[in-house]
Amino acid sequence: MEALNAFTVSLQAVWNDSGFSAFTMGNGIMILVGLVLLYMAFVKEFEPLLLGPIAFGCILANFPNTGFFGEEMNVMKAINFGITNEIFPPLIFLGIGAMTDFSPLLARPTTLLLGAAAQIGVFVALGGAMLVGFNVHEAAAIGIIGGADGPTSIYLSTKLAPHLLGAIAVAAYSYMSLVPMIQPPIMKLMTTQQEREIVMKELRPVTKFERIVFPIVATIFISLLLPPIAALLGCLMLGNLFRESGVTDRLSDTAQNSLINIVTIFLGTGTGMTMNAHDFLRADTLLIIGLGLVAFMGGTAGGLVFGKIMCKLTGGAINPLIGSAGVSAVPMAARVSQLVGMKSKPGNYLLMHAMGPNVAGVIGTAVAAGTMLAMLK
Amino acid sequence: MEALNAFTVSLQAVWNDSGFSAFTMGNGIMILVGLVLLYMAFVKEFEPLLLGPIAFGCILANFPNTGFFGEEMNVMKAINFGITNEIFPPLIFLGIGAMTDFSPLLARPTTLLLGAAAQIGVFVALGGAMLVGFNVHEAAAIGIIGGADGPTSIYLSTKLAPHLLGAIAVAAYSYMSLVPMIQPPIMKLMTTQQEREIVMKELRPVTKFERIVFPIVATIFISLLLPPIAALLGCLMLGNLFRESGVTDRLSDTAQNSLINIVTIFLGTGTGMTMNAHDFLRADTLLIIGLGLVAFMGGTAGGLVFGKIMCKLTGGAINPLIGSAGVSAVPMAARVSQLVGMKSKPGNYLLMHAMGPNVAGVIGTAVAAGTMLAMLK
Amino acid sequence: MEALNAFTVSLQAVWNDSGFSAFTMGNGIMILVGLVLLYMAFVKEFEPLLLGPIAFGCILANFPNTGFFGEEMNVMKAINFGITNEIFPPLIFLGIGAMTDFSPLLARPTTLLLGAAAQIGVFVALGGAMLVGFNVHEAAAIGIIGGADGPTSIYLSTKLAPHLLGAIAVAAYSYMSLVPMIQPPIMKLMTTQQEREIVMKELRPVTKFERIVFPIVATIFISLLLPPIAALLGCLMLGNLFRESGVTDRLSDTAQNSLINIVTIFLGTGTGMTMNAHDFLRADTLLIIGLGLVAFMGGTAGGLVFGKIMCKLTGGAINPLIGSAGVSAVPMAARVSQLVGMKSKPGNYLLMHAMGPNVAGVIGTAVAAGTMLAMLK
Amino acid sequence: MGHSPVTTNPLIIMMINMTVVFIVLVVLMYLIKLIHFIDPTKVKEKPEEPVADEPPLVAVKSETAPALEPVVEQGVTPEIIAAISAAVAAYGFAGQVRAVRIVNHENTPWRASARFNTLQRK
Amino acid sequence: MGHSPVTTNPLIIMMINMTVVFIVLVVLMYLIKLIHFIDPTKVKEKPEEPVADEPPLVAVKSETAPALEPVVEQGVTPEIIAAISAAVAAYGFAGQVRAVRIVNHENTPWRASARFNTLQRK
Amino acid sequence: MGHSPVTTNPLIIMMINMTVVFIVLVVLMYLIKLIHFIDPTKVKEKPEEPVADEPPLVAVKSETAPALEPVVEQGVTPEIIAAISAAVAAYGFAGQVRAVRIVNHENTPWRASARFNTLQRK
Ligand code: NA
Ligand code: NA
Ligand code: NA
Repeated sequence: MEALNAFTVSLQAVWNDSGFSAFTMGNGIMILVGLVLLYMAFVKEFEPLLLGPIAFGCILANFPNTGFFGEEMNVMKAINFGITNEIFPPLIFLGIGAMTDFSPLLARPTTLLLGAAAQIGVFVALGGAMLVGFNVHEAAAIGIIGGADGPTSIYLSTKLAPHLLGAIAVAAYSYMSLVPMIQPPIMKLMTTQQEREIVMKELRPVTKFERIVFPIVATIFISLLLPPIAALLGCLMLGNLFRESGVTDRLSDTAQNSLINIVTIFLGTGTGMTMNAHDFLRADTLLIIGLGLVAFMGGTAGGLVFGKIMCKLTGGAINPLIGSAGVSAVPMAARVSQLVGMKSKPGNYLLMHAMGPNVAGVIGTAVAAGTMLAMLK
Repeated sequence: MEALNAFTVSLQAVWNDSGFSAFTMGNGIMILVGLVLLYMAFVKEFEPLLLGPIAFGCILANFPNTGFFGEEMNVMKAINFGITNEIFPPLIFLGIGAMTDFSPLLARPTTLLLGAAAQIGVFVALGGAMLVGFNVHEAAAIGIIGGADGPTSIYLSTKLAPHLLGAIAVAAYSYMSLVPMIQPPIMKLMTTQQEREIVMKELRPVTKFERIVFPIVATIFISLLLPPIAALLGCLMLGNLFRESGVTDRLSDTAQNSLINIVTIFLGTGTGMTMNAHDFLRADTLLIIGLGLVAFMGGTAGGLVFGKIMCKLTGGAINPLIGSAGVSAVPMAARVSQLVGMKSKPGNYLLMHAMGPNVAGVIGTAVAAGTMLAMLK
Repeated sequence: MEALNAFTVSLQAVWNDSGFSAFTMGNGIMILVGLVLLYMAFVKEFEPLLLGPIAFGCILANFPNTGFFGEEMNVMKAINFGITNEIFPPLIFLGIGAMTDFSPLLARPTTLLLGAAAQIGVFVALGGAMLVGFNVHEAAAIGIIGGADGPTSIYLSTKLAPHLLGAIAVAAYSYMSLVPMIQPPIMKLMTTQQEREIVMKELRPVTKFERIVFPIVATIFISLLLPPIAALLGCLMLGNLFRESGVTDRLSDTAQNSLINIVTIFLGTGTGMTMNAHDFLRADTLLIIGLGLVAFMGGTAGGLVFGKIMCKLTGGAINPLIGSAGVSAVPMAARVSQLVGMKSKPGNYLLMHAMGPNVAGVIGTAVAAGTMLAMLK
Repeated sequence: MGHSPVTTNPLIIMMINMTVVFIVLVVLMYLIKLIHFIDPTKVKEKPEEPVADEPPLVAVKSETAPALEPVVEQGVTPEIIAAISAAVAAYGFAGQVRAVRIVNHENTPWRASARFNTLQRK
Repeated sequence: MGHSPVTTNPLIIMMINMTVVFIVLVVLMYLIKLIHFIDPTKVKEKPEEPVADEPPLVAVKSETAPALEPVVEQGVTPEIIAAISAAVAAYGFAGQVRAVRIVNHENTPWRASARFNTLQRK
Repeated sequence: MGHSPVTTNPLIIMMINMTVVFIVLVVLMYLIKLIHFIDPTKVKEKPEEPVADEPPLVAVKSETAPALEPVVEQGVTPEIIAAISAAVAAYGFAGQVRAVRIVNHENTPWRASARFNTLQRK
């Protein structure tokens, strides 16, 4: 009898300490949000490498009583440490640098202007966010979604508006995946058939000298001017040096494989772990998602407008379609330029030409983030 | 003369600060224990990937004056941090999840019952440990040896009985390697020739939908019910999602190669580092080893008994030999089922059928650990 | 009007917070130093895997206002944590151990004496450093440059003279790359044509037993005698066990690929980050570079002298040219022995014979570091 | 490590734990069945299953079971199947290294290129 | 964190930021041109460039552009070039795994051996 | 950093350190000899060694030295041997990447399968 009593009491205790008893409506909705994000990641293939872990982290974070956010250290707290102290984004950039070929940019440096012009989206969203009531720090973090660079967005958000990190990361990675849907209509609307048919002159060869000196010079110049992004930009360029030096293939290989993959798992899961009902389930999140779309469209339009200007100034040597690649979302946006170009005129290969503004956009967004940090920190 | 004096004094000082002068009998015996474990790991091939680093860590920990356990941070202290805060076991499970194919379980979900039944060994050992005088926390940690899952054993031990970690880890990995010797006699004793000859119907194909939805649903259900193992189970299932999603091969590859290997080196060495004479050289250790064997045999028997019941209930559709695979020790125990089946009737391929209870045993042990943590924490 | 004013003020603020406004002459010179090191690393191929990240770290460290050395945690501070707490060098040694084949040493153990003799350079430089005014801790750290082992040099420097770390690391890696230029003249000067033409008897085969027992015995003996290097030597030998056991290829592979590469990136960058104008731009640095050269030449000479003695004692069975390989700089110095041997007598293959003293030099330098730590700590 | 355990009677603890383990895994079993039930992608197996029931031969599988078993062609001996299935299952901690990397080829630029070309044709 | 922002007028903030971004990237553009200008390794392109200007054909490239584009041989159709260039560019986060490892062959012992032999011949 | 150093005389420090280094490595030398002495797996070399002493030719090695040197077949020129041995030894930090991975093939499922089959035959 007593045994049965103890048995029942114990079972009851297990139930009382379980997540079910402490489960809130908010947890339930956030787990649903995580499931939707998983669906987007794995079925719709929206940047699955990042959105997958983010979605799973969101689900994990919304189980009550796990102790993930308690006093004691545990694996999830350790991962969170890497998020809140901006340790992971620079390491991701190290790998991205090792994957990036700056040659198309070096062969035609004027495409840097397209990478700058596409940042207009960032600032349009920033202004819009302030108008709808976000404070300037939040607005800056929201605006950076338009940069279409996940690690930069996460880096800036953790510094300026950590409570918005989840929404911003989700918006950034989702829209990056949607580039092939967002951009083409704008591109067709803003360019003429004649412009889209422009065949660009092939790029000149780039020497190893240029490919090695560029990341060094860029690091020095930009880091001196904008110290808050020295870690981010320095890692990007160090990774690129590993790639281009020709004598550090081991490090390049590791930076763009095992290291970036390990950090990606942690970055994604850790970002997802910040998604709690209190911060995420509010109208602000919808506003952020809306503003992110504005930012992407604004960036695309900005790049195209500048592309048209360059087209005029060069007497038709530049196809304005490569302007939209300035939002970065490497290499998706460059492929979209190629795709739209090929549709207008079969055989019009814009891919390599679009890679210039495409990688310029990565630098442009980092510079935009640095500027905002310099002004607002 | 003075020079010679200084020379002698200095040499003397080096000797006085050396490990030889502070060497204790306990150190000597523990180093011998480490050597025996190295022999088991590298010559007898008892789970060399884990037992090798554990053995070497045990040797390292027993050199006096190394400063590994002092105030100042060093590489061994950093590794120890990952052990005492349960950071490594979930990361190991991430890799194991990426290596695990749940299809055989999904094709025949009733084999989950075999994975549950085999946990009887855990609780028999728990009861036995309490009877011989261990307190309930220690008994739970000892019992989990019967689960035949190294990371789960280490996870539970560090939470409930850190002073027993070394003995428990050594027992767990040793018996896992001895499964091909421990199980067959019990299997032959408890089944009839007729039962062993049963040819099972082949498994139905499993869709990608099932393989993706299962880890998500299992994570949500189990983590909500048993929050203390949310990190462990969540990582296992996240790794499995990386594997099954089809779009995150990079992460799956890294989780089951470089990441798990790096963590394995640290987990093994760190576990070995906890093995000091004071905690290890006592009668308790022999009791733990004995109880571990009881646990393994109990689990095997439990799985077989349930296998026989299922055989009866299904009218002979289930070969009871697959029940013993429920102890996990993936994939060793499943191969043992296959081996014994083939001996009874050449051409009787039980391997795939035994993989179901085999992976169910991993979940079952995690659930058992979660239950004990929920009751005892 | 007001808008224009705010605009100007803001631009001014960005400039004021930039690195340009706080830039010092020292920063400028250190960045130049970093550029020269990059040139040495990537163009002259001076140990690019280490010197590349060191150089880049040096440049990064000299941008003002980056916050890398502030209160808040960031990626560079985290890397620095691994440097100042000697976490990285043992992990590098784990990989080096997994790359090292001790067979040539085991086949002819007398070559250990050559590895010991070559440490004379360490102590000559130590004595020289004390004579020119360094204190004994600094002198020991400077002397170890002569050991031609990067991780050991960094390990000792961080323990005894962290303010000299940058200069010592740069000197060590630079001279290691210069071995093919530093050693041959000394080798020709100190040996006769007749000695250089000696053809050595081939090495006996070494059994797996020897290859497995050696790292274990060496770890126990040396760690007990010199506890301060237990972590360093233990990791070297654990890595070697992963290699030789034949059953831990996964761990061996990871130790010598992804793990060592990741740690190399961090070790190099973190070492470079310690290079500030205050510590580096002083006459001491030039002295260190000079003393490093003395150490390398002394070690080469020491090995050769002992080689000549062994040649005499063995009746001409040992070619003294393999003595210079005792400085380690694996495998560069062994190749230099081979090269000089081939020049004196085409077809005189000394490479395998020189690998014995070469790997002995790694152990010898670790022992020298341990001795100095035991005396001075 | 908050509250003290409810009971220290070994037998009761064993019973409670075993009960919870069984409850959890039984629920999980039904969840798996539910997943299979709602699976929108599953092939209609009704016409085939009775056929498969009668002769549980290897050869039949070649049409229906690509997910779990390799497609087996006529003339493959059971020995070979056993060897292959053993290899497939031998994915323990020590044995997965190579197999996995091969899978990875799907992520090469060539796949991306293929996708791109597909996109292009629309 | 430190001092408060100079202004909170959205438009001014947008203008300032955009200005800084443009200034930085324009300076970077001139730095790239400067790098190209001082590049001691660049091939003298004067005699070739006018030739290249006139017929911007694929076939011409085979002599001058090994760095950016693969050497194109006569008879290769534009379709193939497109496919290859797409593949080359498809180095996004998901698509670089294999391609990179292949590069790594330069670091094998064989290369070291080659170096060693070169050294030897001096 | 507890007690202060015993002496600060550079010469004495040099002598002490050098002495310790030599003592340690000499002891290690004897330990290696001891390991060789007690090695239960070593092949009886007595009959072979005198033969090997007389003609220290490359061709002889093919029977006795598989561990250290590749088995050398008749007709292989010394140049090739040098190149190969250089390559073998070129395992420095930069040169080991590929060679090692190849070793790893022992851990593939196929090896596990082979083991399993061996087990089975007992
Ligand atoms: Na961008
Ligand atoms: Na289990
Ligand atoms: Na050395």
